[in-house]
Amino acid sequence: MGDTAFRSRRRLVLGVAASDAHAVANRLIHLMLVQQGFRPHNLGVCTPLAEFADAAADLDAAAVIVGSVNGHAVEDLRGLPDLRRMGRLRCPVVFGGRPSIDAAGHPAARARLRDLGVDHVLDRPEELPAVLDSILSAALTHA
Amino acid sequence: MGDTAFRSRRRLVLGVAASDAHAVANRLIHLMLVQQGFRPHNLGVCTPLAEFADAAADLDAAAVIVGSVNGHAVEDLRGLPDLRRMGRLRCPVVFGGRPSIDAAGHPAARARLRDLGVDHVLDRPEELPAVLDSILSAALTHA
Amino acid sequence: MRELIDLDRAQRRRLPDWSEIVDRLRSSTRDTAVAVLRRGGGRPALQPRCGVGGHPEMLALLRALDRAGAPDLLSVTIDSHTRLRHFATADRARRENPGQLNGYPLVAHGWERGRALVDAVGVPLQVRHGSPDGRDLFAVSLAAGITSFEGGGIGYNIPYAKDVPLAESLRAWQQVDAVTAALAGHGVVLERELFGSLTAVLVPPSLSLAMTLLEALLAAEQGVRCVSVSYPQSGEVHQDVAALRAIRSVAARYLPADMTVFTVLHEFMGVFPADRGWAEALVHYGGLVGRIGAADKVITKTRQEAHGIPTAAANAEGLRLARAACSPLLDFIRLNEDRVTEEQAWIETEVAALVEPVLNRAPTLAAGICAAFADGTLDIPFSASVHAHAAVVPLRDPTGAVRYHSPGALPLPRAALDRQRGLLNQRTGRITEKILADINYFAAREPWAAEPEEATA
Amino acid sequence: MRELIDLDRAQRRRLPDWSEIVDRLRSSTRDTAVAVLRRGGGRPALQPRCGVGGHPEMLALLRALDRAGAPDLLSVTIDSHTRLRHFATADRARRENPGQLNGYPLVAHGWERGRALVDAVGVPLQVRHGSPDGRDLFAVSLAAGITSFEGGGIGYNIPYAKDVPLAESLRAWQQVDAVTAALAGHGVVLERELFGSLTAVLVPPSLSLAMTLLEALLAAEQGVRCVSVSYPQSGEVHQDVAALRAIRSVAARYLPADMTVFTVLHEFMGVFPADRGWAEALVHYGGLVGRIGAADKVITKTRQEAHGIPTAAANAEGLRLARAACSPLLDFIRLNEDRVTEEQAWIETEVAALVEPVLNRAPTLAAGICAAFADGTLDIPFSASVHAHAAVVPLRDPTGAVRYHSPGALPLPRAALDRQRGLLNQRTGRITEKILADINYFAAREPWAAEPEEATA
Ligand code: B12
Ligand code: B12
Repeated sequence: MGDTAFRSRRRLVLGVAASDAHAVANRLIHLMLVQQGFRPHNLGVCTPLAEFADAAADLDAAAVIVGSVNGHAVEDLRGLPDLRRMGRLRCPVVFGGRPSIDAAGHPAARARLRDLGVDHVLDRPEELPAVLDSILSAALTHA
Repeated sequence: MGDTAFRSRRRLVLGVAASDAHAVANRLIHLMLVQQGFRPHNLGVCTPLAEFADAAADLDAAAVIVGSVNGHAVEDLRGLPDLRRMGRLRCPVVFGGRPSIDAAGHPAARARLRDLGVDHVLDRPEELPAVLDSILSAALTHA
Repeated sequence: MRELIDLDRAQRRRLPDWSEIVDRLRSSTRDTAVAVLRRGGGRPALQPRCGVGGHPEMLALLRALDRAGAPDLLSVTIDSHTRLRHFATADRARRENPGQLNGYPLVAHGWERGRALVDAVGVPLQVRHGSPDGRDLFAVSLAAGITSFEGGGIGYNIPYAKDVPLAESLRAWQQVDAVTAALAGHGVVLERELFGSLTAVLVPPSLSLAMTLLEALLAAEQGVRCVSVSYPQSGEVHQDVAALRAIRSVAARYLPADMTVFTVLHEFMGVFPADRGWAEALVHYGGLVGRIGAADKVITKTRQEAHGIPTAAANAEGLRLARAACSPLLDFIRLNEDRVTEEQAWIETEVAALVEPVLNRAPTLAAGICAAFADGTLDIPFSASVHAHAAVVPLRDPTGAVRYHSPGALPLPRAALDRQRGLLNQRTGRITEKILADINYFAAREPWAAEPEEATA
Repeated sequence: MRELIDLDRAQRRRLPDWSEIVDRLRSSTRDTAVAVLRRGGGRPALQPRCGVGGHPEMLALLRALDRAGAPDLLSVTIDSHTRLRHFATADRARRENPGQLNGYPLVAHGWERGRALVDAVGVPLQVRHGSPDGRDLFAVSLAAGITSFEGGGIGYNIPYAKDVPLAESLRAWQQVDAVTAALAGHGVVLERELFGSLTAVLVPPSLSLAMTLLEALLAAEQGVRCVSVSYPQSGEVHQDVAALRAIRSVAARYLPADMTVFTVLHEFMGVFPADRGWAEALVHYGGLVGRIGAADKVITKTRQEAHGIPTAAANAEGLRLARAACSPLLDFIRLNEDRVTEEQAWIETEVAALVEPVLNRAPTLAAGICAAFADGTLDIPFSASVHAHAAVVPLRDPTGAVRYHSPGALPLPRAALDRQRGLLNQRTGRITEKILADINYFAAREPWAAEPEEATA
């Protein structure tokens, strides 16, 4: 697996989007990240984007990880451009889960999420470590 | 029910169309006609139209009753105009059963059967007595 | 092999060489029907009936069912004209108005198109028909590379024709069986399925089993060592499970020890309910009964059975309903095993009583069968053919099981008849009314949930 | 009645007079949801979940399901924004992009459109949501003439929100209950369904029943005399039938004698198989379990559950699969009754152990519930809310039944825990792997018959 000590150098903010109460994936992903040496701070379900931003600022987090499976990701992340503009959310934003309410809507929703400024749009938790590693190592290099 | 003695004055020819082996309705209709005082001669299943014609001629039948449920009624009765033209089948022809292979095809098939010269196109055995009564009483009047 | 079977001359001219036919069957890498049945998998293989007149339409139908219904085998259901060897009529109809045919006229379309059907789908095909003399159809099926052929000299004559002498149909099917045996010698084991449904309306199980057993014995005489024995669901689960089990016990008793016997359940073959809810429940129930009775294969019906030849979508739905019934999720289901055991014992007794006199008769088995039909000691209800007395009158007992109200001249044991009469005596009413009610046993139910047919289509 | 419930001011302004609302409910000649349940008919009433954002689309969806699925009741499933009282967001979304909403924003669309929904179909509607504080939604539902409303202060808080104090949600739902009771005084008996599914993933039956029992007692305090108690299918049939029966026995023991209790089975609420064959089998199985357990109502799932919000066609098919499972044709099915009886006795014991300490606590029942959640003596696995400890760890035993691997601080009797540990000890492996495997218990099965999803569509 190589040296993963750098994973614990910066905090990560984890949570579920504002309108979404699905807790199971969030709990499991939290567990997985801890087991793999990351240091996630879990805001849990139904978390407005502004709370992600505040927590990221407070903890000087390397990334914000927003989960959503209820189909409302685009709506729940619509405030992202404003937060970016106001400088309230500076670190990379990773999205994971179901981007839309059905399979047919996923491609368009993924594109919308990227337009909103989401840096990584993932489907499966297994994709997360590699993406976080790249974010963390970039952050540590530039720091 | 009135006087139905006239029902036994003339024979009827009953049977199932040439390509059709469905026997149950035929047996039940035969029974019903007998019970109601008619005198059917039952040719059974898979009976070519020419055999109906021959039997009708032999028995001086008042009507020929062709059943078909397998969907091939139009094909099996396609020889009717020829038999008529040749004078081999003079009495009224009654058709009963399923005119086509599915519900969607029934209206068109009913029209085709009438074009071929079928006098009555029926669905249900219960319609039969009234139709036969009218045929028989007409035949007896004109006789 | 050619010398084993007499074919229509025109037909013979059109077919490829037998050696080519055999080579192609031998070298095919496709699953045969028997391979699918052998593989098993702890649940019945599922197969729909399907056949339409036009060739492109038939290709489309098979593909649609293969995709949407996930069958284990598919059928090529043959039209009525072809069944009765009205090949010229079938040919004209398929050219002029293929959409009006009630099946696929394989002989008229020819074996090359048959090969296209085989190649169109991932599962093996079976030819299902109802021909007293299916020899030409058989030859075309083989040339097409089809590895499963249904029928037999009794079950494809008496319910399917008016006046074909039994001796003729038996002889035709002996030739089919002889070719089947010869092919097995070349390593190509066909599925030879025997049609136990007969006239499909109120058929007592022991009668169905007696007829298929005789056909299996005829096939064995020709050297066939692998048959599928089909049985039509009566609708009473204990009776049906008993009948499926009895196929195996009866086969073990009378058939050669080296004969493989697959059991096939035909989902309810009688008058279907027009109500969609009931029809769906019945289609599902059939799958469940097949699975509980450990059938190797279930032939599925559709919710449109009462309405006409089904659409591909409805046919696929029928398959999926039956599949849901075969799910391991339902492994917990238990029956009253005592009732099943009792039924099975009676079925075995009755089959023995029907079949053994025939075995001990006349010079040949075939001749014995003909003689038995002639004197009514073999017989079926509602016979289409004049060559059966049709003196048997069946009725349902209060549980719904099909019984002999009158056995005609069938040599059933006194004890069996007394038992059945006892059960039937619990019902009152006029006999013709009772028969009508029993024919419409499922069709006459109150709507299960009223709503227009085709609403989802 | 208005004084019984605190509503959002804007909302109150938009609603018709209470007297008009009550008069309309009283004078309606339509079936109420309770009337449908009372009528019964020997099989569970069937109801799908359904809700889309646009109003015309919702009308079309309800009509399509009514026609093609023959439901006994229909749902108006509410979108997530409205559930959480983000009424402004819901309103903007339904104007700008209604097709992207995961439910029908009834508050934003308003009660007049709600009436149009009621008038669109022949069966009663139920509002299904997940609002810790559903008061405004309730008022709009009543104004629309909807006679069934789901939810409760525990089950619509802990799984559905992060940080709504229990005291708040309980108070909100006490007001809903008070209005429900007052309406009954006017002759309008609503269906008040309590959501026992909680977080829906590996919920031990006694936990579900304890929570709905407490909610039923809270409702009874407010004068409600008719509730529906729902329970989520675990997937092990003996456990599920036992749980459904236990709803009645537990209700008889703890609830007022004059309280009507309907039992509701939620078809499997956990992670669904993506494979169509398995999904269909599971949908069917749910209907069957509901029927064997004599549920008054079954909430159906669809074969698309794992894939996204279902199409109307798939939703209708789910209803029809469940209906086939409820057919009288399957009356013959028997369970191992000893196993069911044993399970039921344990469930009753566990429910008593969970609920009785709460009943004997604190000044009020509501306060007792809050205190119990605070100290973890009431708790649920995978809680969405910070107001439950989420210390309970469930696992499946080798039969598939859901057990307490760790009870957290739940006051379960030693004997019950020992029994469950005994059953669980038969499994080996790491605990996190076991949990994952159990979450995916149905989803992880090998494809049942591989074929593309949407092939029939
Ligand atoms: C039993 C049955 C069989 C048995 C018949 C045994 C026998 N020899 O009798 C078997 C299994 C052998 C069989 C074979 C076939 N069958 Co078939 N069979 C049925 C089934 C299930 C019941 C028929 C029955 O006995 N009904 C009871 C009798 C009393 O009623 P009935 O025949 O339906 O007729 C009613 C009316 O049509 C009317 N009626 C009938 N005849 C007459 C005559 C007159 C004068 C009048 C007034 C009224 C009338 O009154 C009856 C009572 O209401 C029906 C489907 C169903 N109904 O559920 C399919 C059905 C009739 N069969 C059908 C077909 C196509 C076939 C086959 C071609 C195979 C195939 N492709 O599927 C072969 C036919 C072979 C041939 N050469 O004809 C189709 C016909 C399609 C259509 N026209 O809509 C049906 C509807 C099944 C389907 N949905 O595909 N079949
Ligand atoms: C359990 C469940 C619930 C429970 C949740 C309890 C709780 N608080 O946790 C209850 C019953 C309360 C519920 C409610 C609702 N649900 Co729900 N629910 C489910 C269900 C059955 C399982 C979800 C689950 O726990 N899965 C297990 C976990 C481990 O996996 P997961 O959540 O599917 O996530 C996977 C991936 O998406 C990914 N992932 C998820 N998050 C993240 C985050 C990151 C960073 C990454 C990288 C990956 C990732 O990894 C996971 C494992 O592969 C699914 C359907 C299904 N899968 O069968 C529907 C489902 C997710 N629910 C759905 C909906 C719409 C709702 C409701 C809005 C009601 C409705 N209209 O149907 C409400 C939501 C209320 C709200 N405010 O959000 C839809 C979502 C539609 C879509 N997007 O395609 C689904 C798919 C059902 C459906 N077919 O309609 N639900």
